[in-house]
Amino acid sequence: ASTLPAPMVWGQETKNITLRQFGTGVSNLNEVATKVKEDLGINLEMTALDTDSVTQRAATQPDSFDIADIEYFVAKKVWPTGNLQAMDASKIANYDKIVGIFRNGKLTPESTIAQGTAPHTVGFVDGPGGTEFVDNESGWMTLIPTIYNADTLGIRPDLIGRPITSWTELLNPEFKGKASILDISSIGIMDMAMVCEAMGEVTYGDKGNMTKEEIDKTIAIFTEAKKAGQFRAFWKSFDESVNLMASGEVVIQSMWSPAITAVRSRGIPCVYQPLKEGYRSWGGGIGLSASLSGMELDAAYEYINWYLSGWVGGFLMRQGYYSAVPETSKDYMSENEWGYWFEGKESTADITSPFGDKLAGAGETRDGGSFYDRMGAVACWNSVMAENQYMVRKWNEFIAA
Amino acid sequence: MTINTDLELIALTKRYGGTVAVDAIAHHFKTGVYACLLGPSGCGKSSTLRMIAGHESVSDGSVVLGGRDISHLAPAKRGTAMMFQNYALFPHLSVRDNVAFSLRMAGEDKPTRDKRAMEMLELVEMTALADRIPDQLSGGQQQRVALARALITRPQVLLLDEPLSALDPFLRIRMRAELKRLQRELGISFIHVTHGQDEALALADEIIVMNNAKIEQAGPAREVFNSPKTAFVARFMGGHNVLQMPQGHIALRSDQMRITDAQTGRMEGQVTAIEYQGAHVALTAQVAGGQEITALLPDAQFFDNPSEPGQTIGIDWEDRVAHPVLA
Amino acid sequence: MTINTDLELIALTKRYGGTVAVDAIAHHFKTGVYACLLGPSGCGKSSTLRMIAGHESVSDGSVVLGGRDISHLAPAKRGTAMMFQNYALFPHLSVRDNVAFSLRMAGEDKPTRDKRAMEMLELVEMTALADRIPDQLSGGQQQRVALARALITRPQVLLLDEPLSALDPFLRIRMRAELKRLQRELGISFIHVTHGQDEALALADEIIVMNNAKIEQAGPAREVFNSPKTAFVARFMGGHNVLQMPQGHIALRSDQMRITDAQTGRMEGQVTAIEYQGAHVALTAQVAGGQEITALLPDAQFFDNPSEPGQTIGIDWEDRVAHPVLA
Amino acid sequence: MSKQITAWLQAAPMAFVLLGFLVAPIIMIAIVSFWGATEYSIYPTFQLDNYEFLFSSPVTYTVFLNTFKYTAITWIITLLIGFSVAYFLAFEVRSLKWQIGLFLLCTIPFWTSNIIRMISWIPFLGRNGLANSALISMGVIDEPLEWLLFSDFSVILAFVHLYTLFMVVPIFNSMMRIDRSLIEAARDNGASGWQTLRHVIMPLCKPGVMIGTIFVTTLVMGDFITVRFMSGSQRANVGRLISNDISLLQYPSASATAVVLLCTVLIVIALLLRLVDIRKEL
Amino acid sequence: MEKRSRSFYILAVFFALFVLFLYGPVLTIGVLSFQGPQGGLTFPMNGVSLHWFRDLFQEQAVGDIWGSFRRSFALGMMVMVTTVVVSVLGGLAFRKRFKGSGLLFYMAIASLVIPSILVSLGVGLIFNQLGLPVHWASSGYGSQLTWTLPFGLLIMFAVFNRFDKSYEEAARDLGATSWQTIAHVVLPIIAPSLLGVALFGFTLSYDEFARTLLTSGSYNTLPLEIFGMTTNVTTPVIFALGTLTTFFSLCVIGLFFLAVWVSSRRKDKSSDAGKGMV
Ligand SMILES: Nc1ncnc2c1ncn2[C@@H]1O[C@H](COP(=O)(O)OP(=O)(O)OP(=O)(O)O)[C@@H](O)[C@H]1O
Ligand SMILES: Nc1ncnc2c1ncn2[C@@H]1O[C@H](COP(=O)(O)OP(=O)(O)OP(=O)(O)O)[C@@H](O)[C@H]1O
Ligand SMILES: [Mg+2]
Ligand SMILES: [Mg+2]
Repeated sequence: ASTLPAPMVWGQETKNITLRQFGTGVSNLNEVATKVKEDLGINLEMTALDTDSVTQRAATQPDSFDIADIEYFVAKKVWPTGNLQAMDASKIANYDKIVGIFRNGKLTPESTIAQGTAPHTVGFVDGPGGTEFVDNESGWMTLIPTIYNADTLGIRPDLIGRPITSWTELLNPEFKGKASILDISSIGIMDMAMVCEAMGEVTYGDKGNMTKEEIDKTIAIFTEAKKAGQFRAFWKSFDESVNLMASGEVVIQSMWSPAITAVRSRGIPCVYQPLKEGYRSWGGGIGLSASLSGMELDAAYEYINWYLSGWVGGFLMRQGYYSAVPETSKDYMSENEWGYWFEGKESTADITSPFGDKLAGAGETRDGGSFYDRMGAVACWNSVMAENQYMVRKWNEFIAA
Repeated sequence: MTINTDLELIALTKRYGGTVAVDAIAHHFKTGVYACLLGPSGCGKSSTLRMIAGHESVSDGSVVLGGRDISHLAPAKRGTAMMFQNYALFPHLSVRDNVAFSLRMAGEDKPTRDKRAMEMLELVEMTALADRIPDQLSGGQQQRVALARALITRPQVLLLDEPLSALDPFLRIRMRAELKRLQRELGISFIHVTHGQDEALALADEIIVMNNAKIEQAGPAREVFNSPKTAFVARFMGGHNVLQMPQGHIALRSDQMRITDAQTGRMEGQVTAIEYQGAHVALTAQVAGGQEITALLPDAQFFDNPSEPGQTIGIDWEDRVAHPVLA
Repeated sequence: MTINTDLELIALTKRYGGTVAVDAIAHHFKTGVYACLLGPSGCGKSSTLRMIAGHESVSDGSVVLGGRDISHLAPAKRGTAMMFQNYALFPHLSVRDNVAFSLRMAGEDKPTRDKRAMEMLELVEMTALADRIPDQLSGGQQQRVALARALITRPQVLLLDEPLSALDPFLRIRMRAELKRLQRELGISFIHVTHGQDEALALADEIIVMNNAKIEQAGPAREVFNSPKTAFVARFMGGHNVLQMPQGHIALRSDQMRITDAQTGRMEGQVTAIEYQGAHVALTAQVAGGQEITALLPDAQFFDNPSEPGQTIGIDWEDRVAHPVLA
Repeated sequence: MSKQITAWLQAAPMAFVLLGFLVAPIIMIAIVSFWGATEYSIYPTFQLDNYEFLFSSPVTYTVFLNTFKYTAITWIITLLIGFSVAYFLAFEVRSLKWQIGLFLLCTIPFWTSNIIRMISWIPFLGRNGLANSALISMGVIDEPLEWLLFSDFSVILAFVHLYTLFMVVPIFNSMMRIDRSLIEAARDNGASGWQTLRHVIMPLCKPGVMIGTIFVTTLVMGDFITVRFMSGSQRANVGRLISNDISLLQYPSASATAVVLLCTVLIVIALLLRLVDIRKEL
Repeated sequence: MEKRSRSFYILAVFFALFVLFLYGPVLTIGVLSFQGPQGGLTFPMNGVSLHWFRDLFQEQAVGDIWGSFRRSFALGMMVMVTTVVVSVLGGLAFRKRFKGSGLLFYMAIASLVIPSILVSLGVGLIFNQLGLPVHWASSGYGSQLTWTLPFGLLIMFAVFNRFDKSYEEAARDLGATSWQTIAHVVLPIIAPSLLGVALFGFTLSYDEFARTLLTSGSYNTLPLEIFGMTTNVTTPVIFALGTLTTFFSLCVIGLFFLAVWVSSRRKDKSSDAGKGMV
């Protein structure tokens, strides 16, 4: 029941060029490759890796990819290696329609910028060969935003049986042996900070850039909880979090929105629980390998423009992510879908994933509400802090404790 | 010894699946006898011995030692001891500990064990090497250790499976003299499996010739050699010609054949081979009907009147040496 | 054959690191001789043979065949062929292909190879089994194939390292007759290593007795047996007593000893062992000075007047049989 | 000597591969362990920081201790199981055909991907997994057993599952080489089954046990993925420490840990090799 | 039949439990791979179907299973051939005494016992520092060889320890050159063991994870893909893949034994062997 626009006609000179893209499984979907082949004739070779491997490859193996699909905070680590090249914003057709978060940090003109590595702070450099990030829209982008989301705790309402409203619940002894967080230090530490802050145990100057003492205190609290048997397991991948939740091993954990969707698609009740302290958010984007030039570079720009033109956005949004240019995606979603996923309205009919799984029935609303409700309540962004190395070591201690 | 330690095999049978390895054999071994089980490969000698020892279950029949049915006892409870073909010395234990092994198993304390082991080693003259491990011993020395280890259990019957086959010819002759001496000194029964008839003749008071899972002939060594009952025994014991004659088969000892000039013997033959054996010469001739006859001649006698392969000679023997045998 | 294919060993020496396995031996093998290298284990027989064959480098001295120094040629270039103890038949090739192997290496085409191989197999009467692989053959059959394979290279000298030791006693006697026949038919030299003196006596035209890396005595079989030069040879050839007499050592053939009543022989002795050997009985007695003497008596003679261990007897011999030997 | 040269030529490819892909990388690791790192790159320098941190951090000791704990427990269990299984195959099963058949039966799971074999335990051991459901339905327990999964228990279970075969094979090989007449000789000398085992079979299997020990020890000490999966990331061993550092691009620090791990493993192996001559045992 | 002792029964039960222990998880995933379309990664079963197998043959949301299978297969083959050739050469070399043999031997042992992640790390670092691209067919291939070659070499030791030198001497006696000896005598005789080395080499490579982790470059091998799937796939398709790879391994082993069986059949086809004559 959608009004699909007439297919755009794309330049055909990039036909049969092969681009190698890698990234996490979240967005590195073969459907995209199939579709881009169909539309542009570009061969996109997709390699899906876990978050850490993604960083590693972007930083250490510049020749193994043409396009890197990485998270914004990773850019902070990767950019200085010179493995990526800045992109000319003027070649991006939909640049102006990109959500404000990625341009000036503000969702709406009146929003405040959350703590952590907000995407716009690492989104621009001062020129084509720029090595320093600038915090204005310089016209030279490091990454083109693809998808992003706000994460919070996921819970099993059937096994908890009471409302959950705060991040503090993660360490509530009530859930001893049934809680979990993720074992990716840069993200996990943020979740920890949300909890500690909510508990009032630690007050942070900037959760996205903690001091050593803040790190020590935060980790100490969680180490104690770990020793007391609070956690069932730590997860490192999407799938692990889904399985932990679905099998009932864990009833409360920090979780990614589509993972919750995945649990639910199995008929298991699972809630993406908005909390009073707000969300921890992340964003991903596409970067171009420094070695890309000529025809390939053109093809890459063409691919990016295609990426932002809506089909991919729709495809991702129907899984629960947000697209960088929501407006274009709207064309590729039904009204019901747009209403449910973006506007936070009650669905009027069954909501199914792009793969055909039923995610929600008629009359349901999305946890957390509309796009603005969710992205407007971001408390911090995934980040890389100055004391990152110190934090990592402490994190290792935490895991080994 | 006055106690009865006779060993009796009663309709002893061993079947492996469908094949009958030992077919209801019966024999009575008297106390203190040196008996040799002799026969071609695969005739069931080892199986018989191993049933006596208890290393192979009895399919049928029984083994009776000193009037007691031991067919179903554990090997160590039977009053037998076994010496294995390759000696089966424990490679990780010293000579002394090998010999003392059974005492250790029985829980004797170390001083007692060592004392008894050294006594046994004295018997086989191996005290000097008590601290070596088996790999550091020659074949003959290993054999003595194996003997000592078997004898320390004070068996009433010692079972030996081809004990000499791993030794070189010289050692073999020396060790067989020692075996014999030891058996005589101890006065216990030895049952010794071999497929060498010279070994059996040299050692045995009693020879049991087996063939095809059955006992073909049993008796004192001389009797078996001189009066083989069957052509098989005659051939197997060696030193015999078996001839097919109109009246049946006869066995003739080779050393009792006489060579005469052509046309003067009982038979005419053409020399096919001459084999010098030191003190003797074995002359083989083919007679009418394709049969071969071997005559064993003292060397002096042969070389006084040598024949050449191809030559025609006469062969003769005295009536009394011809010996009818079953085919 | 009129061409000279004599094989000469000149001061041939083999050293393995510090040990001397073959110590400057010299010998001349005449064309067409059947020679046996005889000696105890480790005396250097195999090393000698393998130096002749070219499988072991010569440390010193040389090997000369038909006047040509072959010491440093490749094995296949020497005009020798070797038959290995366990035959070393290639397990993956059929009998025919085994025999034809050297032709294949030389690049002959298949029809020629097969024809020649079948000819050789005919010689050893194995044509019927040409398509089998070695595992499907009995020991004797394998040996024939090995022979055929060695002979197809038309060697002037065939070298055999203990060719019969892998066979059972019966087969051993049959195969040695065949070896002898073949050597006679081909007219080439055979050099055969063995440590069985009976085998050497039975086969050899010439026996070379080795001991401690040296040749102790070489000569025709009868000569070596009847006139051993040293006590070692006398003892090693068997059938001899070596006695230490005031005037030196003498060797006496056991079958030439006579047993008399006590006090009537040259020597007095106490019977220590009686070994029945079928046609003979070996009686061992200890004489003054602890020396042992064995007399080999025809069984009839012994049993007419049997003696018992422990009994005192007289031992006598004729002067002409005593034979002085070096210690 | 041309024989030497032939031998060298023949050994060359192996030497080449090992030099290029074993020795050089180890040297590289050793060198890098003294380098410095930024968030995203490593730079050559000479500093002892990595080692300093390694040896000053209490985590290092806990983690090494934990690694030894896993190694020791896994070793004992695999040894017991491996020995019993090998004993059964070698001495209780009498026909060669059955021995080979049953032996192969044991080796087949070995050909399945380790990761898949490992994660397949998860549905089995989970809170609502097969094991707990079975136990509850049998009335043995009322509450699901929590320690079945994401615990030391599950880690060791997985190790045992993955590596017991490395113990079975060499012990079985040793046992098959024991002359059967030695067993009979022991029985003949009055040894009971247990005594035969204790005094004859065990001493003679020592080389097999040693080789199995070498395999199990090195596999467990070098593991990093079993611990992660089976403990739900709750436990750590040295391998995980290294792999964490690697994934965070802290190569110098990973290298320093790797050097220490390597030394530990080599010392353990060198000790074990003193007790057995591998080349003779093949 | 022979009576069995009590220990036999006890150990038989123990053995059966052990086999169950070995197979249990494999069977679990075997069963779970037949989940219905709505089924998850854990029990209970949600219907029975071949859905996930069918799914496996369709394009996955992420990754490239069949591509990685092809790469793993190709890599396995490369490693297999190299392992056979290099270990045979190495085995031949070690039969002679040569300077440095002890060192090489200890290198091989070290290669066997060194934690695989270190190889991965080291090789990755070297390629990185030399500016070479890592690729499964270069660095990945080399890293895997450090694992398969020592195995191959040890097997060759075992083979050559039992190899009768007189075969070679016989060949040389019959005029074969060194190469002819190796080609016509040594290799054919040890061929069955080489098949074993090949099988070993292939499966070790085909299953190798840690050594390829940092050395495979932009394209995943199958174990890496499976590892990736554990992070991205939440459906029983991963179990279907497990079942299928197990099945594939079984087929490889099956083929191997078939080959051995056929060759042994060929050997004794005229099996009225040896007796009779002589
Ligand atoms: N464990 C067994 N299973 C099946 N058949 C067997 C077994 N042991 C022996 N046999 C068969 O039983 C028969 C007799 O074997 P046994 O070992 O007693 O012969 P033997 O006389 O000792 O022969 P040899 O002189 O070769 O040692 C042979 O045909 C043999 O193949
Ligand atoms: N490859 C070798 N390395 C070192 N020493 C050796 C080697 N081969 C033989 N020897 C030594 O050389 C001596 C002679 O050995 P050889 O094999 O020639 O003896 P043999 O007379 O054939 O003995 P046997 O009858 O036991 O075969 C022995 O002392 C032996 O230990
Ligand atoms: Mg036997
Ligand atoms: Mg020799």
